[in-house]
Amino acid sequence: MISFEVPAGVANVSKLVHGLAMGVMRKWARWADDHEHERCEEWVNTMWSLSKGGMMGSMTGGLSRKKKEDKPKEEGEKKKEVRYQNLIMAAAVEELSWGDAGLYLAMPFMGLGGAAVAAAGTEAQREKFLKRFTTADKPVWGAMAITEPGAGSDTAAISATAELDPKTKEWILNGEKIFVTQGKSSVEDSEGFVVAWASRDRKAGRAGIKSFVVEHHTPGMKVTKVEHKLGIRASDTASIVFEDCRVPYENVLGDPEVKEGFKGAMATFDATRPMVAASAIGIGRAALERCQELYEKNGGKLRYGINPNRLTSAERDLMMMESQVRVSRLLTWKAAWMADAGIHNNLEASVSKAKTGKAITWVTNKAVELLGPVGYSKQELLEKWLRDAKINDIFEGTGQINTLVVARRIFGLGSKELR
Amino acid sequence: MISFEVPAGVANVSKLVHGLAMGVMRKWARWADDHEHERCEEWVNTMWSLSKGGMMGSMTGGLSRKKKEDKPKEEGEKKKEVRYQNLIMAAAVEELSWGDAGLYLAMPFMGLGGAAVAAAGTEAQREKFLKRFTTADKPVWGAMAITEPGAGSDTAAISATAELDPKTKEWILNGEKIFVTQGKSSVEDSEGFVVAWASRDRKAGRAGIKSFVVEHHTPGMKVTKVEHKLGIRASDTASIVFEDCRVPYENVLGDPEVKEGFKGAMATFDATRPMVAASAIGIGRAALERCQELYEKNGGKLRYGINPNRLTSAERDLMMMESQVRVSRLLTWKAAWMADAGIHNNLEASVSKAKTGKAITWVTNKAVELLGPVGYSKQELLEKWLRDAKINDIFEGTGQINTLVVARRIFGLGSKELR
Amino acid sequence: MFSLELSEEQRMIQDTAKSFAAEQLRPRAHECDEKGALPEDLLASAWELGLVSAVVPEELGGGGMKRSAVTGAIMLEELAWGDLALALAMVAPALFAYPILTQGTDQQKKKYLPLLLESKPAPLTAAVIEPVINFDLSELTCQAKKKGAGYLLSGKKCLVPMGSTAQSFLVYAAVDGKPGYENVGGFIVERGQKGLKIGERERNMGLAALDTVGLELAEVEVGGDAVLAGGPSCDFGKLMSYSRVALGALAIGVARAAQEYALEYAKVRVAFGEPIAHRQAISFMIADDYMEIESGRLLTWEAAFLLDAGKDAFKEAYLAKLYTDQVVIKVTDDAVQTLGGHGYIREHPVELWLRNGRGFTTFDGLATV
Amino acid sequence: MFSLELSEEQRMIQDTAKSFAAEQLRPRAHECDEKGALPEDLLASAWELGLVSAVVPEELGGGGMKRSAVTGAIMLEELAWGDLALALAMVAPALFAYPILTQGTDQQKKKYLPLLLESKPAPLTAAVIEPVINFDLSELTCQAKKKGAGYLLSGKKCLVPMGSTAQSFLVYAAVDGKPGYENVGGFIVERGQKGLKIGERERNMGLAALDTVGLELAEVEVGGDAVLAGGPSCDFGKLMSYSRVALGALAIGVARAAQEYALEYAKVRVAFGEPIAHRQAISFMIADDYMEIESGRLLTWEAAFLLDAGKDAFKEAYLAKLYTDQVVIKVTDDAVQTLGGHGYIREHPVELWLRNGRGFTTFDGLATV
Repeated sequence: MISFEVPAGVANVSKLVHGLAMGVMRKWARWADDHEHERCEEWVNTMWSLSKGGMMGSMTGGLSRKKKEDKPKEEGEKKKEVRYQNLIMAAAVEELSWGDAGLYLAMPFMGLGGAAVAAAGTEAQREKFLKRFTTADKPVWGAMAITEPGAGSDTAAISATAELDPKTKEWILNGEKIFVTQGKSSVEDSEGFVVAWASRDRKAGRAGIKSFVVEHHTPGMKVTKVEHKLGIRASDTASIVFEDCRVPYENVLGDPEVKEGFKGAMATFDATRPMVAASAIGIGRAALERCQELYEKNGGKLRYGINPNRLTSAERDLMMMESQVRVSRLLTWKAAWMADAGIHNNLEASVSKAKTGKAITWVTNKAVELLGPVGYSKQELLEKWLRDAKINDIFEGTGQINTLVVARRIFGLGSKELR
Repeated sequence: MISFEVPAGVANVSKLVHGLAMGVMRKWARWADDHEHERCEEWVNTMWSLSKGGMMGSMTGGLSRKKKEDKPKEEGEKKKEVRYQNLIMAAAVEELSWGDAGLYLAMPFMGLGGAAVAAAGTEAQREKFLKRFTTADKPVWGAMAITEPGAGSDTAAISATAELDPKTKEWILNGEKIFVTQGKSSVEDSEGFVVAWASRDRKAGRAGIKSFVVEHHTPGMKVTKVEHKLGIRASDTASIVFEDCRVPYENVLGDPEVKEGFKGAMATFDATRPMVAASAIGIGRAALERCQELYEKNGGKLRYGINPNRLTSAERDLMMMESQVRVSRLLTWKAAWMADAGIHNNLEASVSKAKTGKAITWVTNKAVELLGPVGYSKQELLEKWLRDAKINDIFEGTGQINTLVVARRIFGLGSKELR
Repeated sequence: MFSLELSEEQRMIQDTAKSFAAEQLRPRAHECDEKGALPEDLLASAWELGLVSAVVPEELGGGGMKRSAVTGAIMLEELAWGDLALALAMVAPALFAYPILTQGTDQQKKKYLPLLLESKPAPLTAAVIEPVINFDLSELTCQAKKKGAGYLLSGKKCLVPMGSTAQSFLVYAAVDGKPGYENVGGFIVERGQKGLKIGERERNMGLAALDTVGLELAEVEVGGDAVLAGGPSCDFGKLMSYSRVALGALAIGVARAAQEYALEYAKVRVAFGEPIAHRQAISFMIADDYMEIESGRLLTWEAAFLLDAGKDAFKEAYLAKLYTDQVVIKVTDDAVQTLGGHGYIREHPVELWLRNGRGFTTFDGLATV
Repeated sequence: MFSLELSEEQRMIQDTAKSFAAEQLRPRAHECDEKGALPEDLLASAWELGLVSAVVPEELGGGGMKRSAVTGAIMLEELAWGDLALALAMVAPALFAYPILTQGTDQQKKKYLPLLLESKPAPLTAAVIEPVINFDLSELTCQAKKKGAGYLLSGKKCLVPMGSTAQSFLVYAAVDGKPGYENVGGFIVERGQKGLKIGERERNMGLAALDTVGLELAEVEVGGDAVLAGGPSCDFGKLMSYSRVALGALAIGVARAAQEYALEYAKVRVAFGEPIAHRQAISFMIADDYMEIESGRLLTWEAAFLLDAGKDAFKEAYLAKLYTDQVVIKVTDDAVQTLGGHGYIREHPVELWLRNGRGFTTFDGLATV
């Protein structure tokens, strides 16, 4: 039955994380933006103590666990109660990003690399690589390295290579990765790791691409650059070069053989794209709320119900901003709920990402515009939210790439016809 | 020197045609919309008497003449005074369409077919085919037949054929043409003609396509359908079938040989696209003016100069409508002026058409929306203008096709790379 | 808890509406539009589906189904996908009956609700919209002045659906000239009452198949028993929220029809050697429309869900309508654009959807769930 | 008569500005932005071009060039294409001097205009914008109260360009608290005057390289001879029309920079085996941006032309600014989008243009032609 009732688990997480966002994140938001490439100790330590307390695990374990639990149901079998792990995660990410999207990305956390291990790794790999996120003494990060200077959206064009040394049974990685979120934190500043995508066999195209866990400080791996960015400056975005970097055989995730490895890797996007959308929504909501607050403080009213042509331009913009935030959340929740309910959500994951990336970019732009000099000034966070929001229309697949996914799915066309 | 001063010739034509539009067209606009496939006698007769008086000729001759006069100038030669024939035509078309876009298209007039003769025909052909538009006893129309059921924007895919009968030296036309503006008026209801595009050699692709003047009532030519349309209902839009239709050898326009004939044909778009844009502008201006009038009658004010966020939503929409109409006109005038000044305007012609088609569709939609029940009712012409305007984003190249032209030009890419 | 899965009942109603739309409405929509009429048999068979009347309470002889805005939205989307004019004609009696059901006096319920159970469409309708610029539900120009136990109604209405044949009209007016939703009253006016002039069939850009009329009320006298909720005012905001949800669903239905049609057309229409669907300018536009339809539907359903949950949902329904109003304008325009010249001729249905779609910004109060 | 061909003089000025932008500004823009400063040498060499000072009348020792808003617009577009912060710094003295030139008293002209002829940028600027929400030129919160032959100024200003070093400020204020453009006066305030507090260097999303400050005025006393046009009010509408034309041209310059950069990037960036320019989603977006830039430029030039022709052009300049404000927002966002992740990092200039472009809706009065 159709219901928009917020599950109690979701509401609880929202409330909990909101407190954290309000109490810790907001006060460091401007500082972190001003101090690019510096670590916000209070935030990292707070989150680390919570991670060790199990909070992050309870929030994030869900994303990975669902795949095992949601095996195809037998006909007639009573449907299991949906557990809403993805929805809970979306709610948490929204609140964290409402607090600060940069700090959210910078929190000590297994990240996308850990998620890949959780999703595609064996029990032994999970044990070996993930345990640290709840047991280590100091904060630890995990990262994912996919993009290369010559391969952005076109992941099949990856040129990094992984050669197997038959003698030592080690993988030898070579190549350059860019735009690795928390890359430096993961491999230089903590005892974390990065999951790097590389090709075992470049002639095999997508099927040859595998992912490899590379531990911190592995010889042959080097962080060559940390980017200066438009927004999300609290988060480090690193370039990592692998030069004859040797990785143990057992660090390959999933089947090491060359056969359809790629589809599985792409499928992780179905879980992560709604989370990127959720992050955008948190930023958009922050901007909307602040904008409404200032507008109303300034004597403005929001006259819902009157002829829309009679609203003021600002009023109408505010209402459209509100609608865009709501719509974005509904689409994202739909995608997350489908994952929770074990329904294939490839289309909906891309819908949520494509629409939200664009919608929230617009919302944060409007917020700055509506507030004039106040919006443009660094005295408010509005200008920062605009800068932070934009990344969500870019990473984990640009708006164009996600629209392409949507178009292919609804037209039933393949990548050869609809390019 | 940059100047936006309206040349006296342009202003005079605007004024003259505006009187006609106000006096004759507006009063028949609703009638003509209600009586699809009927001829508006007063309008046709009025325009015919003016055509015979030379007015239409003076307005339209310019479009064709410019090509001869604007041969590449020799360096150092003093620039000739620009004669503004295209600008005059644009102004006239704008006013006629302000009066009624359907009636404008339905006026007895050489039309695109005549324009093709004027542009590509020999002196003898001009004499033979065009004279009638100023001398015939009864109203005459000319038409152009390009589109086919299987070939719309893709004119190179034209499948109509023109075979040369070596014995009689006649062309034998076969094929079906659709969407022929004033097709029925030209070949069945008057002693006019249609210029039909057909291929001499389908293997030769574009180079094989030639245009042929087919006189009214030529055996083998039949009007098989007259469309029922969303708007511009005063104008007939016909399907014409050619079955072994024999046309004298001398009715082929331009070089009858198979070599690069197509480019020339496409080049006529550079002259006609700004005129389609001008027509859209006339409609958009009509809607804007009526909307402003009713808005102000209703106590609304347009407070130019205040913070735009403080405008009412309707006020801001009205201002944006006004800007869109102005922008459309400026782009169109630029394209027309370039033609007048002998500057290649392929890019600008498509810019004017692409932008205007979209802009005016938006303007007329907003007008209906702003006026609510009054806008939606047939008691006003606003709803009609919305319907009429839409064709301008479709014919003479859809918005997409014109954007493609623009993209190819600014990127310097050909049709193989940017498809 | 959060779910977007339809219940069994919802799926059944959706299927019923979907089949009727595909089999009865879509094939006849063009003809109805051109002729400017919905044939009696179509109206009758639509009525027989019982989609509107199921909510009549058992004690009045009805099925006593729980009224659900969500279910109503699902149904209306399907019907509007078939034909908007027919969908609006079908729910016209509900415009009168549902306010009576939820806010009417017992006497009013007994008098009018059983009419829904008749085999022919109940001759009931409502008059909300007024033929003015800047028409605003919170500032109706139609006025109700107190006179004795009743009221004198004066003013003009337009877009009254099925008004040519309706026997009873629920007319909304500002009580004693006061602005605001809270001062709007609903007044039952019977055909033939002194001072009520029912206009000629209206002519609008769209909805040609739907009978709509204007009303002129010149001091029409209404007794105290003919005032909705016993008067003077009613919960007009709630009524309009139901209306906005209905209009949102209808707009999505029209938009979906257009988007699906354009999609199928783009798959088969060949230009430059390939289906035009292979071009991003076309396929991205239609993908974007798909996303906007999803967006509008979810906003509408959420507002509907809140109404079903007994919440106010005034803001949510308003925002959903604002949003879907624009969705249907964009999507139907895109569909015409996708078909190009073929979209501009009346052989294809997209131009009809464009014309119908242009009305949503004006259709306040023209439907309910 | 209608023509879009530049005159010889216009072409010369365009070339000068274009070369300076390409050779001096573009290569140093990133560094200036990161350091938050425009180096003295850059400011000095920009000033040496004489683009601002050419209009000083011959009798005051200047070139006496006829001031042209069209020519100014052409020049500013080129400079902003190079770097917006520098372009704004360059015209900051004109914000003070041009109003004096056209509306100042003889005494004011003699006192201030020769400063433009010095070898270093004249330390003159103006204060228009106020740090409030819904800032409105027609309702300035900065007030001028009559006192004797002069006025007492009170209120706050922000985004005063080159304010840290300026010696003289032209401060606009509502005379005697009356609203409307017609009641705005211009008042010359000298650095160090009692009651004038010049704030710290501001921090904004964009324009990091430009020195802007806030002012606080607490009953700053201004003599009668320091009131623009002799007072009490000036032709503020006209001044703002010139400003809007300037801002329109600057916005187009920034947008064009972004559009051209994105275009070149799309031609060489390969994805899925081909340059991304081959994809309509990219190339149509950039084509659309090209058209919007053309649109905005023509609107701006037309308003400028009308000003040059002695017309009011109040509406035209306002509409041009409204339009170009949106053009620059759209185009710079599209450029970042085209570059994807590379657009988000500060190595490429598009993110800088995005940040600078976001200010135009706020920059009223920040430039003039």
